[in-house]
Amino acid sequence: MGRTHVSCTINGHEAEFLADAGDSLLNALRDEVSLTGVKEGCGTGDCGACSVLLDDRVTCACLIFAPEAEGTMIMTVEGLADAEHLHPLQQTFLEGSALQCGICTPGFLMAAKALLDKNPNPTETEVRYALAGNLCRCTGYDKIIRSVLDAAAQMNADQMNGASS
Amino acid sequence: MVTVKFSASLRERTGESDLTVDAGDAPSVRRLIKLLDERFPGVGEQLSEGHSVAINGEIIADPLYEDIPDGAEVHFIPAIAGG
Amino acid sequence: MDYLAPTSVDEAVGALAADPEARVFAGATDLIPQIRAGRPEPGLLIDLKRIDRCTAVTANDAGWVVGAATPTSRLTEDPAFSGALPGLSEAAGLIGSDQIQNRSSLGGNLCNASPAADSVPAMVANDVRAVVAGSSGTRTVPVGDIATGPGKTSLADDEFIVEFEIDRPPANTGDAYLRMTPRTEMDIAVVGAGARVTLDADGNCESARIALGAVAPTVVRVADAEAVLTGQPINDDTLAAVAAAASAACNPIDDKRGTIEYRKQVAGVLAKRAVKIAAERAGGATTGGTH
Amino acid sequence: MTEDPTTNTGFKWVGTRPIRPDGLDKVTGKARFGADLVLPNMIEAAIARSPHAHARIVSIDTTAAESMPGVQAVITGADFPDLKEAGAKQPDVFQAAKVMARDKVLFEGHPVAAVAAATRQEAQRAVAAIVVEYEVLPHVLTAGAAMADGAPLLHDDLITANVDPAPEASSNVASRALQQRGDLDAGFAAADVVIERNYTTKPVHQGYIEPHAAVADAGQDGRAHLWCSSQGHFDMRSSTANVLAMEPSLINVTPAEIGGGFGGKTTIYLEPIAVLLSRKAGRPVRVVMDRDEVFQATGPTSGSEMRVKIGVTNDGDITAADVFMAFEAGAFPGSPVGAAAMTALACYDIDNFFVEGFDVVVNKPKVAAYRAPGAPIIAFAVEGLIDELARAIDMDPIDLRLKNAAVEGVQAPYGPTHPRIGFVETLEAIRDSDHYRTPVAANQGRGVACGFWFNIGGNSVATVNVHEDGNVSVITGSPDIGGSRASMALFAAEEFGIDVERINPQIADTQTIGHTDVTGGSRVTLATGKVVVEACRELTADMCRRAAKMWDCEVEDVEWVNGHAQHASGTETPLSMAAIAAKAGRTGGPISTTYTENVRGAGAGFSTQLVDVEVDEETGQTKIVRYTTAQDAGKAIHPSYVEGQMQGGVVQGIGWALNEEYIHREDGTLDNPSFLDYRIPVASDLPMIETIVVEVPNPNHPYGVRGVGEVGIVPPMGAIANAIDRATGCRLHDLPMSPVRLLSAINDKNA
Repeated sequence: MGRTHVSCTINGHEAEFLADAGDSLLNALRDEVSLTGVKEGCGTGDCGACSVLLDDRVTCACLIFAPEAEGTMIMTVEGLADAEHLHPLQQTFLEGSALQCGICTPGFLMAAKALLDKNPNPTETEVRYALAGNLCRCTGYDKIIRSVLDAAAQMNADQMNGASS
Repeated sequence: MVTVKFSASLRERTGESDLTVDAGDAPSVRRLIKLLDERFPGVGEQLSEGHSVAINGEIIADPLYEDIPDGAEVHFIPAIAGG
Repeated sequence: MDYLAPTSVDEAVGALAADPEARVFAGATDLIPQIRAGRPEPGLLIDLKRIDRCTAVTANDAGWVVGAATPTSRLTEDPAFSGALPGLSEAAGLIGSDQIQNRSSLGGNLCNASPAADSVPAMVANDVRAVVAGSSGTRTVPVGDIATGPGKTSLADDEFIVEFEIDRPPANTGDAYLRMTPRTEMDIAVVGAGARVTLDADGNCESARIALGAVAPTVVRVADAEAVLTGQPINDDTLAAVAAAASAACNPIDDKRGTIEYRKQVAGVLAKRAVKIAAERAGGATTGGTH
Repeated sequence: MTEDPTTNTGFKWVGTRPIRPDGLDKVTGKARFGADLVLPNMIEAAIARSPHAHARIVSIDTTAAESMPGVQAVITGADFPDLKEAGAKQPDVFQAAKVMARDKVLFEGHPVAAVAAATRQEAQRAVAAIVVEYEVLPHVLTAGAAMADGAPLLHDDLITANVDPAPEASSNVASRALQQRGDLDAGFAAADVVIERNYTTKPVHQGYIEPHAAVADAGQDGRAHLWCSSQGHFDMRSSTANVLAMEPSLINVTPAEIGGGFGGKTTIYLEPIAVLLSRKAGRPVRVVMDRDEVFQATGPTSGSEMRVKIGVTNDGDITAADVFMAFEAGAFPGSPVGAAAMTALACYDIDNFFVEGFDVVVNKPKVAAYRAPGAPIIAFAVEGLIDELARAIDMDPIDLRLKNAAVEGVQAPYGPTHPRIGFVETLEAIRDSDHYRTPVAANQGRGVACGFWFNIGGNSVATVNVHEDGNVSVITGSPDIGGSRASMALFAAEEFGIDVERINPQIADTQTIGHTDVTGGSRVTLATGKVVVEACRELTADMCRRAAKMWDCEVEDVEWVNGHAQHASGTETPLSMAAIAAKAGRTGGPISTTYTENVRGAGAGFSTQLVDVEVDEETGQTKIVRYTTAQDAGKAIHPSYVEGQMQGGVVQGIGWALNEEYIHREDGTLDNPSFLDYRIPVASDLPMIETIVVEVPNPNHPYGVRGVGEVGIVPPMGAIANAIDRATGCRLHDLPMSPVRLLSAINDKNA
């Protein structure tokens, strides 16, 4: 059984890897591309730890066959910050103590980014439902929700400042 | 004097809930256990394994060589772990 | 296992017909966990998402044609679709988390043939039709006729659903879908209830379609409840009759997610509530959805 | 810097909320958890597990598996040392049998063989090719059934402990726990109201998001290196060595970042298997569990059957309590029933009680510690019954608890006299909270409940190094499962008087730092925190001595102020740590110390919690509308992570209360080994969890710390049961209080 050659864009850079047809994108990202920031909590789409953006939409990498990634644009937690600056979500997660063990954090960050890209000014309830696909067992979600709301407020303020300057 | 208090499960072996001993006979937990084992044969092994002591209310996890001050109250209690 | 991403319906039909171990998929959100849980691996995975027709959403005067592999988030985020068919949109939006929503599809939800599939009662209530392609051509089938039992469909081995035809609802019509799950999200329906109600000029029910999920091997149309409503006002009495008819129509099982008694009782509760919401929507009144 | 913790609040760093030192790695995906390590030449493993709850292994045929593509090593129980034959103690024999079955399988998921192959897929295929012939035996799944006459026996050599005289025959009852005081009959006779209830709870899993993972690299010299995510790598080392009959120090365990533990990662599962496969294959081996393996074969905490009877006078004096508990241990002894017996009544001052508990083996996975092990289970019963009593005598449930509350000087039910504790303060904090003072909405119910947990101290070591730039490394052996690096950095910053950013906390492997007990029992901030503080104090004293040398003055003339050695006369320019470090070679060598202690004097933790619920009486669904938790932290070192522990414990308790449970089929297999059907709470199920951090300092700790990790999970089940009762008039005595169960109770009430 031959392996499939997959070309795609990962975190802004062209990437190629080989995968068996039945491999998940999660395994391909972790094992073939060394992006171990993408975590496996369940492998069945029930915990969200492997959340990545696939063509700007949040998905569970464990529920995608690796060959499906051909020609797509993928963003993982490793692509969220640039060389100098953290993404505002990363910063508010740090400042707001939104993580304890940190295993779910990459998935939450990607799901939260997808939410704010779509809805820059979400209510608490909207954040809770948008992040319902991400399980956290440590925090009780409280500080995660607050950090996402803080990031939204900050990004909106930055945008206003940017627009007025 | 040192007052020794037994947990309920130990009480079934010792037949009494507490007793007092001369401080000079039990200057340490080890010596106290030895004393108790002489009085209640076999109880020493039970106390050496899987038991903590509380001396004057302070729980000590691995107490065998712990000194016992005169006038102390010593409780033998099951060892405590946690999550 | 091999992977194929055909770009036309014909190519997909050919590949499916040529390999008895081939299997089509859309979002794979059910398929991958099933393989992981020990189901036999298909010899060939046929990805329908690169076929334009399978992922297109087109609106016309008659209604919508929705590609069977279209991610359900496309529907829930489409204001025109969600405005016209809020119940169906909400049902589609309950298939898993946002992550799942970007992959799950009406076609997958239907063909996985889970009795608990959220979108199916809402599709049945809205009389949605599936366009099925196969070696012997295409045919159009009511959605309610696709699943024949848990994990089983009426599709031939070389057939798959290309798209759904969804009629624009007539005037004074509303739909709703409610489900019961222990958690608010990330859960499988213990009971689901879809309803569509059309009101007449007096505000009485002109016609109704009510369908229940997770209470029988396949989705259950509740003809008795529909009959109770026809020509009648929507009030506590008729709603109680709807609930009783819905409970009576159930043929559920005891399993880890619920008991027979629970499912029967709550099917009546949700049917009643769904009819009420649908009627309010039909009358132009707006109410909250499931969240 | 040695102020009395009970009075001093003027800290510069302790009590602040800086960004945690390991935070950056964890928000950028760099942090390496158990499954993230890749070694050169590494291969992957998979485990063959029993499909039966109870069976004798007739034969295992691995020949087909051994010849499959990619396969490099296959092991079964026969490859492990026979500890029983070697005369090992029974707990060690049981631990080895848990890791890999020898003669019998005792639960579904029990490992029977393992394969290492080039890829995980190849290992899994080879596992499927292993042929195991089983003789299926009758199984038993609950404590009550396992205690019954004629129940299938799991072990033929299990003699009930703590029963005098010891029984002669083997049974499923591993041990008995007992707490007793006073005269029960007289106590009940003095009561005006006596209520007795039966309770049941199901096993629930810790539910950490990171599955267990281990990488082992065994050498031809008999040594091995192990990387794994655990709550205590020294325990992983000693347990692994025990199972493999190795000298512990021949194994070096490097702690990976740990993706949640809650007690469940204090024990071994994969580690000896990985070492043995690596030894056999001659290559590094990685083994990672799937989620279903985590549910089937690790954790959970006990299911239980309990009976509680409590008497109270009309004016609210609790006069007597009679408690019976049978806890499922899983396949091997070791349920937390002993701790449950000790904690059952620990919130209260009761003169007459009899508390008896049994540790019972059943054909389920061996239980592991879970946050305040044992206490939440019995608290569900006791706190629920106290609420029923409060209603029976028409007394406010907080007033009833205040009237009987344990305070300093009261003898705890488990023996010692309580020192200064903060239970009453948590009750008062809830009573005075905005939440309690806000009326309950018409369609809602409000519940209150309390919890106790001992907290523990234990063995910790800290090495502290001052670098040439005056910055500091703080090295400990305590895995950080919830932000403890931040607390260690804050202690050091406070002690040295330098910015917290200048402290670099590290967690070292088992060859690099001295033995440190597990991160568990809420002990790290207390015990490891204490040794860090003491090590820092040694170094500030040392740097004062060095400054005296540099200034050619008496050491008595030097004091440590704000990160500097300062001369009493004021004539010398204060010396920074960098300045002292720059001359370290001339003043005695590198500035470094190691401090070690078996820390005691843990302060007990108490929590009081308040919840408002809304119940859909037509579906039985409970919604948590508002939740407030008050907990005595002693002193909150990093308040955000204290709040986080409180909130996390509460939400685990909410899951336990409403939906979480192990559901077994008749054949003894687990019906819900997934996050889909084992329903831990999701964000949309919850409100914000309001926290009130009470600070009644622990006089035995330099900063007053008590420990905060565990007690928060003790009250929620009782609190929610009480709230549901007040919302619906339905009192549930069984967990979980799922929609199915609650609707059935509502139907009974309406019938």
